[in-house]
Amino acid sequence: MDYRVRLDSFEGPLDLLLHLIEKNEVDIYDIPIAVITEQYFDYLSAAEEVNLDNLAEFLVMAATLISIKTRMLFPRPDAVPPDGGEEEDDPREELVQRLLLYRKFKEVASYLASRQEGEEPRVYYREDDGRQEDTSPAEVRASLPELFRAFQAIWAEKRAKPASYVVTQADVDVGEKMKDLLYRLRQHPRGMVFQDLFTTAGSRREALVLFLALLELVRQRQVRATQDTSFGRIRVQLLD
Amino acid sequence: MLARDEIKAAIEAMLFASGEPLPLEEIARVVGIPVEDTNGILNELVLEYNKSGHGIQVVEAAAGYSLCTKDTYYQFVKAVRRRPAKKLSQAALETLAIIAYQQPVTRAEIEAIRGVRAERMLNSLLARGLIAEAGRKEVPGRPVLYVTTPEFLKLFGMTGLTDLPREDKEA
Amino acid sequence: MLARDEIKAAIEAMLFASGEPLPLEEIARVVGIPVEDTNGILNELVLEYNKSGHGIQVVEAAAGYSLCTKDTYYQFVKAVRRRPAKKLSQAALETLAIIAYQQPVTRAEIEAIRGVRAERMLNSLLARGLIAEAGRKEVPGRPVLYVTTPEFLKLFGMTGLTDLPREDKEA
Repeated sequence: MDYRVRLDSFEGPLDLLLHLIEKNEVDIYDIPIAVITEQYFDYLSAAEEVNLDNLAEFLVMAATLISIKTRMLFPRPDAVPPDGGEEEDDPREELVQRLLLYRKFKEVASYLASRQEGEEPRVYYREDDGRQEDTSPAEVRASLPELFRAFQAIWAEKRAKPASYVVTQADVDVGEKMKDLLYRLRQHPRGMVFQDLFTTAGSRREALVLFLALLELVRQRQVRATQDTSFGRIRVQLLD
Repeated sequence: MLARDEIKAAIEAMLFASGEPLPLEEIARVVGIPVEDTNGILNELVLEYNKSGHGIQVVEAAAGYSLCTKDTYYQFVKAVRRRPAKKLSQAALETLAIIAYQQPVTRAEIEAIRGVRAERMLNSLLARGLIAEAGRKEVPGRPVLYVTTPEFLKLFGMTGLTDLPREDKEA
Repeated sequence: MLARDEIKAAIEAMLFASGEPLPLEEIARVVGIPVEDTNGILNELVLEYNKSGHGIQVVEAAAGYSLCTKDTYYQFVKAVRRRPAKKLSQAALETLAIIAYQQPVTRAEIEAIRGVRAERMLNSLLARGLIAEAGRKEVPGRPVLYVTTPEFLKLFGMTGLTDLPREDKEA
């Protein structure tokens, strides 16, 4: 496989999914979920360098994809109707709606870009002439929230930098990570936020292995992952 | 007291010189005549500039009145603009697109649509003056609501949010 | 080819939207008609705007043609061009944020965090009285230490450095 695309070149998991749908020329209303999920994981593994902050977002989607795939393979038993006993919906429905909505705003974004560039009819306001600007020296204004935002921006950047790694073969294995996760979850009886599980991961590879370990624990029913709202935080908890 | 003709000229000068849209009330206060009379003069100005033969127009948006070019002549104007605004990143454009259509909108709502965290992007758009905070949503956590600013309209050459394409027109 | 009326309108739009005076030749080139004809249209525009009833005018200077307000309406223009106190730049805010949270701090420390040279920014903040020098750090080279000033507190409406927001309060 030759995926020479950087994960960073996608705006996020939805952008990557749209790319895959387009590349495979499949119907967005009838996504072959197994194929797309596989390719999605291929992208994650092929990415050479990735910002860990972003990786969490990609992994949340990976979890969603796997859950959809599972639901398509094993429809829920009729005995346990999910909410209210309606007929089982297409498990892909919600994802499709999200993709459609995101695609709409992506289109608006490129429309805005062409307006900015003057490729579409548009009005122009006066250009501030530089002459007016530097005549008044001292008066400046600023606000405390602005200062704090600047502070956060700087530190976020600083944190982001060392979090970016070129993948080296580290000796992390799934079994090790499963033990690790169980240990950490025991420290948090009320559960942990999915993203927070990854803050200790030193590399993309380690994060991936951690993710696989989590999936295995979910499969073995040692751990439960819940999400209240679509795209809300995923909470991970020990099952006793 | 100025003659009516001169008040009109003064208003034209004010619209030209102000870097931001001017609210009707402020114009009335500065020229020192009642708001209704000011409104009448502004309507005259709007009509006069709407005539062909003029390449500029007086437009009214939520924030007030301003002068801008007519969109018909965009290619000529583009050719003489000296300081093209810096291109925005795809992430910035997508975030702005969502805010423009869904405003007022919370950070969580933006994140739900884009699927990625929005905090840093919102800070940077706030710093550029393209969006502003507009109170809080009355739901648990009282999250901040974001709206676009007149600066946003200016950057994308719109006279109002109605210039945004609508679903039915597009697609 | 545009009608004469439309060329005139296009020129008006160009003069309005350009931040700098436009040379006759450039205008002619952009609208695509001979220089003499362009000159004729510009003269018409000059005369029309000179009429009373207009607060703006077309003027010709060495550098070219431009639109500006008439001197007569100076008072009105001044009233709306409330020179908005200039916003501090993002770079200045970031530098101030580092100094505020890490003070006393050396230039090298600031540069290490922001990843860019800080000398000019520090000079400008010193000149504005927002930061001050506070002795030297006892390390090789004895670099100057910077701290924020009471003026800084005033600008951000704080009564003391304890008013600085802390990370844990947010998120």
